[in-house]
Formats: sequence, C-alpha cells, structure tokens
Amino acid sequence: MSLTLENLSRIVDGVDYIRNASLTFEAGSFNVLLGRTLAGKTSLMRLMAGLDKPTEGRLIYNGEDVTGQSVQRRNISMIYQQFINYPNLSVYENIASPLRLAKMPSSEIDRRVKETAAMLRIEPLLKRFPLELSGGQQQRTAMARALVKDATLVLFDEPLVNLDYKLREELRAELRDLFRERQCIAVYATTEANEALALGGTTTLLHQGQVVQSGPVMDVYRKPVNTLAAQLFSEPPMNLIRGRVSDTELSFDEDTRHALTQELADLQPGEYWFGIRPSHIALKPANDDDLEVPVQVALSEISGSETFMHVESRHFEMVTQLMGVHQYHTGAPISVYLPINKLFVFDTHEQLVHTPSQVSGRGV
Amino acid sequence: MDKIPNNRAWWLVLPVFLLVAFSALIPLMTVVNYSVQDIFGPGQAYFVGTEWFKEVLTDERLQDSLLRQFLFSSAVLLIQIPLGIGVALMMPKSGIKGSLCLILVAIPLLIPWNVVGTIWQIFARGDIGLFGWGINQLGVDYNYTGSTVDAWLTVLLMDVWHWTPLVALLCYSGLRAIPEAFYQAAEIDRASKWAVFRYIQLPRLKSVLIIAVLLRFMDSFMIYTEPFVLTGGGPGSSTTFLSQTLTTMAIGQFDLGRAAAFSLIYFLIVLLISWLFFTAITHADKEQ
Amino acid sequence: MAEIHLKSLAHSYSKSPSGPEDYAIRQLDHVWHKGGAYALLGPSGCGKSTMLNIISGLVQPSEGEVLFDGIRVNALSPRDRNIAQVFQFPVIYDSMTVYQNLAFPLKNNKVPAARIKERVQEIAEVLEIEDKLHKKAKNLTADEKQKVSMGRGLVREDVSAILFDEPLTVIDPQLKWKLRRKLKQIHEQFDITMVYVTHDQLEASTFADKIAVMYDGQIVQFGTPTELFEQPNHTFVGYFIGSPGMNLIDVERCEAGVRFGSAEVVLEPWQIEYLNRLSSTNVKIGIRPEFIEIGLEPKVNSYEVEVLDMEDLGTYKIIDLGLGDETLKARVDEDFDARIGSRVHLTMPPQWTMLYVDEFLIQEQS
Amino acid sequence: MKQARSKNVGITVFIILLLTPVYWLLNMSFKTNQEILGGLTMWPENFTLQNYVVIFTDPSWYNGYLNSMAYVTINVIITLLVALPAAYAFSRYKFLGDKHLFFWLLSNRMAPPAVFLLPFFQLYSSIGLFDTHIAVALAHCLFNVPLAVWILEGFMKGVPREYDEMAYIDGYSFPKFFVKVFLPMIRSGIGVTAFFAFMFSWVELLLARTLTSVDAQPIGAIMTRTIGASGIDWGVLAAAGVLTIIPGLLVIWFVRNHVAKGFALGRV
Repeated sequence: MSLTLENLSRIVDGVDYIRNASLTFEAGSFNVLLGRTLAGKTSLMRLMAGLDKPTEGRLIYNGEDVTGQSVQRRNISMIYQQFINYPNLSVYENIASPLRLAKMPSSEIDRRVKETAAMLRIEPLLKRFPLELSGGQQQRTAMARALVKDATLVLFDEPLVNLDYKLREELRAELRDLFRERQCIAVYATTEANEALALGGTTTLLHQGQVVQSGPVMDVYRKPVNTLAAQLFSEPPMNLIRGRVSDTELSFDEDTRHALTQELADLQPGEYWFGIRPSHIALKPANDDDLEVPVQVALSEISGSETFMHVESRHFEMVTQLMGVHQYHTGAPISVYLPINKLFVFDTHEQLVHTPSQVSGRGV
Repeated sequence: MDKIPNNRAWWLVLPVFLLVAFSALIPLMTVVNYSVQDIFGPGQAYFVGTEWFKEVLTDERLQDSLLRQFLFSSAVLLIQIPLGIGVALMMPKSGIKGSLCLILVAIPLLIPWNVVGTIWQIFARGDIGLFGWGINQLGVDYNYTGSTVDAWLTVLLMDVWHWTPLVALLCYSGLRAIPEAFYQAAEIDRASKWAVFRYIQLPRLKSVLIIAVLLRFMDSFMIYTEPFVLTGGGPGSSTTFLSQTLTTMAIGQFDLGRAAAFSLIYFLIVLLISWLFFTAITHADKEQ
Repeated sequence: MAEIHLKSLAHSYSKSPSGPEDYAIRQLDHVWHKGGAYALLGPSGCGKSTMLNIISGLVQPSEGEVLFDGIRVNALSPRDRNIAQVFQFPVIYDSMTVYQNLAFPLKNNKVPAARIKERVQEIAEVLEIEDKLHKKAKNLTADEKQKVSMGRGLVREDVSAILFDEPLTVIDPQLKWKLRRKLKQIHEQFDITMVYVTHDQLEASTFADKIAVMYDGQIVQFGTPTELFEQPNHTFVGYFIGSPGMNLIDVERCEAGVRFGSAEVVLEPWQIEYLNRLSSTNVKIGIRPEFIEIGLEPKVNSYEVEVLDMEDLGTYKIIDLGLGDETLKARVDEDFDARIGSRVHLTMPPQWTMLYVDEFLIQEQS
Repeated sequence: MKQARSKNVGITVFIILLLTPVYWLLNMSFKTNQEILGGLTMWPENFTLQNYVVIFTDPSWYNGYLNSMAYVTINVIITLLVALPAAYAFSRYKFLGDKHLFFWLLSNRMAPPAVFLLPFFQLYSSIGLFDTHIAVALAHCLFNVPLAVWILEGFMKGVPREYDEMAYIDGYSFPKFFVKVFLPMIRSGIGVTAFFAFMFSWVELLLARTLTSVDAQPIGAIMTRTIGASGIDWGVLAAAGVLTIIPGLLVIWFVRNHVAKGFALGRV
C-alpha cells in the first residue's frame, strides 16, 4: 500500500500553492511536512485528501489513479488546527459518526468508540459536548474521530498549535505511540523543527509551494541539500558564514582562519558558505583544532537549563545554544569555538558540498 | 475564507432565482410595458413612447408629493438615528433586564402597519385619545385632522414611535458585538466617556448604522399604510406621500400608463439614493 | 512605579463558592517589587490572567487586599490605579492613525502636546513602527497592531506598572524573539515594573528576572529561571519547567533513605532527619533528565538500567531507561549511542536529587 | 454608579413613552363604546370582554386572523426552503454572476410595494391565484426571500468551512450533511430569519389587501369594516388591534436570545 504524488501542482489565479510535488508515502509510515507559515503544507494535504483538485499531476493509490475521486469515497481522516467537532453531538456520537455513516452494527460501534476513547484517555467525557471541554480534550476528541475508522490516510494540520506547550509535548508523545502499530499513512504538518525531530519518521521540507527535500528525518537533518533546507530544519536556525578556501586554509575574514583539515582537503579553492549549528558552538575548545572566533555578546537569553547567546563579530552574527547558565553583559568581548569537524559547507549556489563526518560518539 | 469556484452552485440558487424572477421580473416587465402605452380597455392600447414619463416629470402634483416625501424622509433620519443610538446606549447590557428591554422596545415593530395607524388615529384624537386630549389640556389647539402642521407632526411622531426601536435594536446589537477588551483598554488608557463613545463605540457601530440609515431611508420613502389609516393623506394632500399618490393613480383612477411610468421613476429614485448613500459611506472609508 | 502587594488574596467567579475548586485564585500573598521584570507562568486555566486583571482592577477580588506602595487600592478603578495593560489580542482604536493611538493615553492624561510628540516618537522608534505613524491603525498587519497595542502601554511614563497578558500569541514565531528582546530592552531603559503572563517557559525565562509559577490558583514558586530549573519547589514546577519535565518517582522510606522497587536511593542525613519528622506517605524523589549521568561501567551508587527507547532531537537525545517498574528519561549528547535493550549504568548525583513530601520540596535549613 | 442610574431612568422613561399608545389601545379594548365616547378614563371603569367576544364568535372576524396566519406561515416556509440552499451557495462558492445576482436580489428589498400592486393583481388573477393564501405568501417572498438569503448568508459565513470538509471526510453526502450537520449548527440563524420573515409578512397590508377579496382576506383589511352606519365601533377595533400584537410577541419571546445576534450581523 502506498500513496504517490506525481508532479502535483495547484495554481489558482496565477498563484502557485503547490508546484510540481512528487512524493511517495508508504503504509505504516509517519510523515512530517515541515515548513513556515504559507509554505504549502495545508495546500498539499488538501490535495492529498481530495478536498482540492490539482491543476496538474496525478494522485496514485496502490497503483490506481484516484485524482478525481470524491472525498466521501476515500477512506481518510483529517485533524485541523482549530478544534473541529460536531458541536451538537456528544463526544460519543462525535467519535461514532464515521462508523454510523459506514453502517456498522451498533455493538461494533460501541466497542470501537470505547476502545478509541480509552486510547486517547477521554472515556469519562463521552457523554459531554465538545464545547464544554478544554482545548486539549476537544482535540483529543477530534483525534479519536479520526482514528476510530481505520482510515488509510490520516492527515494532521498543525493539530497542536493552539495548545499549551506542555500539553503539546504530551500529545505529541502519545501520537508517536499510537501510530507505531498502525498500517495507515500518517501525514503531519508543522512549522517547528523540534516537533519534526520529536515525531521522527520521514520529513519533507516545503518552501513556497515546493518540496525542498524529503527523506528519513535524520538524513534530512544531517544532510540538508542546501542552505534553505539547513535553515528550515534547525531551531534556532543554522548559522551561515560566508568564507573562502585557499590551497592551505579556510578563512571567514582576515582574523578568522584555520588550516585545512584532512576532511576538508577535497574542497576546491574559492568562495563558500560555512554552516554551523548553534548547539555545536562552545565557549571552551573541545578539540585542539577548534576554530577560535573573537566576538561581542549582543544578548543572552536564559531558559533555565540553556542559554541562547546572540554574538556578533565585525562581519557576521551567530547564535549559540549553550547548556547551563551563562550571563554576560551586552558588548562583552569573548571567544567562541567552532569545531571544524562539525562544519557544513555549501557552494556559492547554496548547494551542499560537504557534510561533517558522523562522529559516532561514545556508546555501547 | 476563500470561496471555492464552483458553477454547480447555481443549482442551489436556482429556486431563489426562479421565485424572485417570477415575483419581480414579470411584474416589472408589465410595468415597463404599460409605461409606454396608452390603455383604454382590453385590446385597446397605443404605443406612446416616452409621453407618460414626460408628463409624470412635469406633473406638479407629483412634484409636490416628491418634495413632501424628501422632507419626511430627511426628518425621519435626523430624528431616529441619533435617538436610536441614545436608546441603545441606555439599554442594559445583559441579563433578564436586557432581554426584557429588548422585547419591550421591539413591540412597535411587531404591530401590523394598519394597526399602527389605528393606534395613533385613536391616541391622537382630542376626544378619546390620551395624547390629543393631553395636548389640548395644555392649552394648545391641536387637531391632526384639521391642521396641516398638526397632521405632519403626528405622522412624524408616529413614525418615530414606530421605527426608532429598529435603529435602537440595530445599535444595541452592534454595541454588544464590541469585545469587552476594548472597554478595558479604554479604561486603562483613562479615556473619558465621550472618548469611549467617539473612538470605540461610534466607529464600531458604523456597519449597523449604514444598514439603519439605508433601511430607514428606503422604508420611509415607501411609507403608505400608516399615514393612510391615520390621516388618509390629508388635510388636503398635506400628508400624501409617493406611495399613496401612486396607489390612488393606479387603482383609484385606473390611470395605468401614467402610474407605470411613475412607478419606474419611483423605483429608480429609491435605488439611486440607496446606492448613493451606500457608496458615499463606504467610499469615505476607503479614502482614509 | 510602585510596589504591588497582594495580601491574602482569593478570587472566585461564582457568587457563593462551595469549596476550593470554585476558586480561580486561592488564598495567596505575593509582592511584586518596584522596577522588576516578572513573569507569571502556568498552564491555561491556572488563574494567571485573573490575577493580572485583579492587579489592574478590571476584576474585583472576592477576598483580600491589593496594595500599591502600601495603599489599599481595591476600590479604585483601573484608571485611578494608573496602570498599563497589554492584552492577548491586539486592541487598537481603528478609526485613528498609529500616531493618534499612541498619543491617546497621553492626551487623556493631559500631557502637554510637545511632550506627547516626543514621547510617541521615542516609543515608535523602539518598536520600529516610526514609518507607520501616519497610517490608519486598522490597515496594519496583526503583528503591527500588537506593536501598537504594546506601544500604548509603554508610552505613559508615570504608570505604576505595565502588565502583559500573553502579548505574543498572535506574533509570528520568527518575530517573537525580536519583540521579547525589545521588551527587555525597554525594561532596562525605563526601569518600570513589568508583569508578563505566559504559558511558555522559554518566553517567561527569557523575559523575566524572576518567574512566579502558578498552579491551581496558587503561586507554587517564585524564583529566577535558574532556581526554577535547579531547585523546583513543587513537583508541578519540576514537571512544567523543562522539556521533558523532571523525572518524579513515588518512593517508600527505608533505612538508607528511600526506595522504589528494588532500588534504594541514599539520602543525606538532614533529609532523612526531616523525613522522619513527617508522617505523610506521599513521598517522591525528582531528578531532571539533564542531571542524570550515564556510564558504561558501574560506579558507587549507580543502578543498572535497560535502554528502552531513544529519541534523537538533533542537538541532543532523550533516552528512556527502565529501572524496575519505573521509566526515567535522561538527556544525553547527540553523539551518544546505545542499542535499545542494552544495559547501562545510571547515577543520580545527590545535589540534583530532590526530595518531595506532599508535593513540596524538602530543603536544607541553613 | 450615578451614571448607571441615570441610564436606567432614561431607558425606563423611553419604554413607558413607547408603551403608552399600546396601553391606550389595550385600555380601550376593555371598555364599552359608551365609556369610550363618554369621556376620557385612564382605565376601564366598566370592564368588559364583550369586544373580544364579538371577534371570537364572528367567523368573518376570526377568519381574518386565520387567513393572516395561513399566508404568513406559508410564506415563512417557502422563504426558508429556497433561501437556505441559496445562502449556502453564496457563503461557500464563487460562481458565474454571483455578485450581480446577490445585488439584484437585494434590490428587490428596495422596491416600493406600491409599484408592484397592479402587476401583481393582474399576474395572480391571470393564473387563477387571486384571493388565495398562496398568492399573498408568494408576493411577500419578493421582499422576504432576499432578506432571508442575506441574514442566513451572514450566519453561514460564521461557520468555518472545515466543518463541511470534516463531514465529507467522515462520509456524509451533501444533502445529508446539510440537513443533519449544517442546519443544526445555524439553528439560531434559522430562528432569526424565520422571525424576520414572519414579522415583515405579518405587518404588511398593502399587497395582502390588494391580492385578496373574501376568502383570504387578512385581518388588517377586515378591521376597516368597523366603520358601520352608526360610526366606528371603537371597542371592537381596539380589541382587534390588540389581538394582532400577540402573535408577534410570542414569536419574539422564542427567539429573544438570538435576535440580537441577527441584528449584530447588520442584517435586517
């Protein structure tokens, strides 16, 4: 079982909502669509659901063209950002509604509703009405309705965005567990890189209606095809510094230079973009050959366990993500250390040319 | 919310289209047809072109009644809009008192228009009506069937009584739609009562006020039943408004061609002025 | 500017509350000092917005007193308390220009025209909306509207305090941090008491010097972000702050300290002594995932645990470790690797192992 | 607090002034003609129900009420039946000529009924509907249908489209969704629309009188009959007037909580 999108485009009044998207989703997979607001995540999901018709391209399900099939005939579920439930039906009837429409015997409906409600921990609420519930409970009801009918495709459109962040964390963890055993295709849209990482599975990066990159989450994270993918898939965004490589060394500016290591020896001399994740920058050198960069502190934001420090040098700015509390005054001159073996390198067309070797750390 | 392009939606509006076309287009075509003919009886009609229109436009009786109509509609708007806003501001915001007020204020709107005329016909009489009697007791010589001024004032007062509730209810619900946060913000910004009205309530009442002005203009411009019952258009023709003139012409005198031409002009005036009001108000808004 | 003192404050929205569950705020005492930058942090429905509205005077508390610099202000309306408040959703006067919006509170306060001009200009510059000053406020984007809303709060110089009620809800994520930084900058520049309500711990800790964590109508802890992280006073703080939250384990007393399943946790002598004075059976230990140490070899007081699951979050990993019936979460480096099902050794450093009785932290008396 | 009191006084005075004419009508309806004509009394000194008895026992009187109720009910039903799908189309879809159609519909609300008197008379006579309830009901659709479409469209726009989609995804067909899911969600809108359709049909007399003669004559037309050889029968006239107010009161009582919302959409 699989769902394939073939050169799917949707253009309305000259505006590209989706341009030439080709993707394949396998049964039993969990797929995350990651992109900023208006990147085309919702548009893509609506095409997959059949709520909108593509201007071009085809939708193939199990080898069969389903592009023109009506929504009612597709076996799908969708969960929205807003908490959408039938307001005049009880939670029980809300969950039961897709089954009643499928003309299932009522004993079977009862069994399934109770089972699903138990799974989402809303059993005590079955007699209540959606508008009497808290946001989290309403969204659980919507999820129960989506999960009760064994849909082949389950779409989540930023379902947690309107909830408190702690509740988000809980529901996210539950979702992952719920889908482990299922044989359906789950697609989940989000704007947050951390959510994509936490959910795992496959990640597809979208930007301005186009697919930037798609693959297993860690492949995409570790090997972003270009600077855009790198920026989209890290939070805070990856630091990008313009620099150059000569025969013997790499340099950001006159003061910041480093001899080429074995790893970087293959790079042709010329201009490059160097990328470094905020969490890889340190205040103390971890290795002898870390690149020291003198900077000034612009701001340090302390979250309790971590400090986000914004620093600037004469030619570029960086964000660092440091464990623990680090308090500096604005303007304080300090040095930060960039591990050369964690540098991403992109060419002047912003395409990836070098990935840091995977340091297989201490482990078992 | 973006609307989905879908021409099949025509099937959903088709019943409305057919029904309204039946009730509006066919009669309208009849009217147009009459307006260019002179009709003496069944089968005896002559095409007269724009003759009727010329006659109607130069008819002094009609010009008078048009002038009266404009005076009346302007007076109605000038009194009812401010009064309605004032009443809405005084109505309790919620609770049982709110519902009760709402219903009591709405009562005049629920009374058939001829009964409205009847009520005032009685109420304003000097012998058996509280109002007429009261005014006479004050030493004022008041008689709405005899004096033009009295008749005018009575018709106007009746209309204010009948329709100010509509303006008040519109404004009341407009006020209730203003989120509490705006009042809170104003309180925190230390705004005066006047500033709250001027900068929060009035701007947010604009959309309902547009409706109120349009409705009150249109309906007062078409007023028929109430003055007909109250004064019969008199004394003389001092309270004869356009609809009554038209009805008399069409049904009383069976002067079909002239009445039809008059109808069309009448309809166009209403449409034109409504459109002017509407664009003037919405345009002034876009300008800024 | 003022010190705000809430004295035995309680509030219920029902007229005749029948029990503690009817209270949005339960009996609390709290002082917001002059010139501080504070956050009021908690999940939705914990009473934080109610508290903010009680301070500003939009809500009358059903019990207790609100004191501004020692003077009781319960009966004063918001206008007389001289306070500024920014709401969750932008509130702007849409018939006015941005300039008029910002000048509005000053005009109402009869500030001289020349000063109004200066002040509006100053605030507009800080908020980076000076090029929009003569636009109609209703034509702005949601972010800009919220900036204007904030500007109206910030423009007054004489206010007792500025209160923010989740002001960044409608702001795009990319802009959020920029505005937070602006607020912080404004606080440093003008030195005004600010109270900022939010459910987002990152927002709270990056804005505020001190955070009050609210839970179930009560302030369960008031401290710096670091204190909340390192020494959560209440199990709720442990759970709510940090992602994932603190590991909390129900334990029983034993000779050396406490135990769960077969694992014994050795406690400090003062902790044992304290514990012996209390009879409650609701005893928990808590340790943050960040403080759990994992090694391949056994150490003193280490436990052998099974790796149940590992979640790669890019910059770090969260691993689930099974110890008896309990599952503990630990945060490890992104370079750390272990097979699921393999066995490792876990240590809980005593200085990071917290003891909770009846949900409250047992602290060493100095 | 002082301000709240002056507001209360203001609104009370307004309501008293508003209700005085109605009170006067009520007062008269319980008086005999002798008392009415004999001098001004603030309340009935010889309280009598005779005027009401006249109306309830004379078929030519009470049939007027039944006729009015009949055409108003038919009108409300037709109006809702055609306006509901149309309002849905306007609130959800873009289609050829939608804006023009909408404006054209509304322009009918602006047409003076007097303009349509004669053509209506001829139209309904020629198709044999003259002096029937259905004729008046159809004629009143002229202004009630546009109004209903307008009010309902406002309510429907307030329901996010996601609800429609959710229902399709769950497997509802369009008609089933519309009746079982959508209509219950805009209950209050339907109530408000029915109220306004009722009201405008109930209070209109010009068209209703023109299109009827005997069998379907509305109460308003019958009231003119109180002018007999011996002058006007004031007591019965007042009683008849009072009775015309009651149906309106009943209807507004049922929708009182929703009416404000209908007004708030700016749609009347």
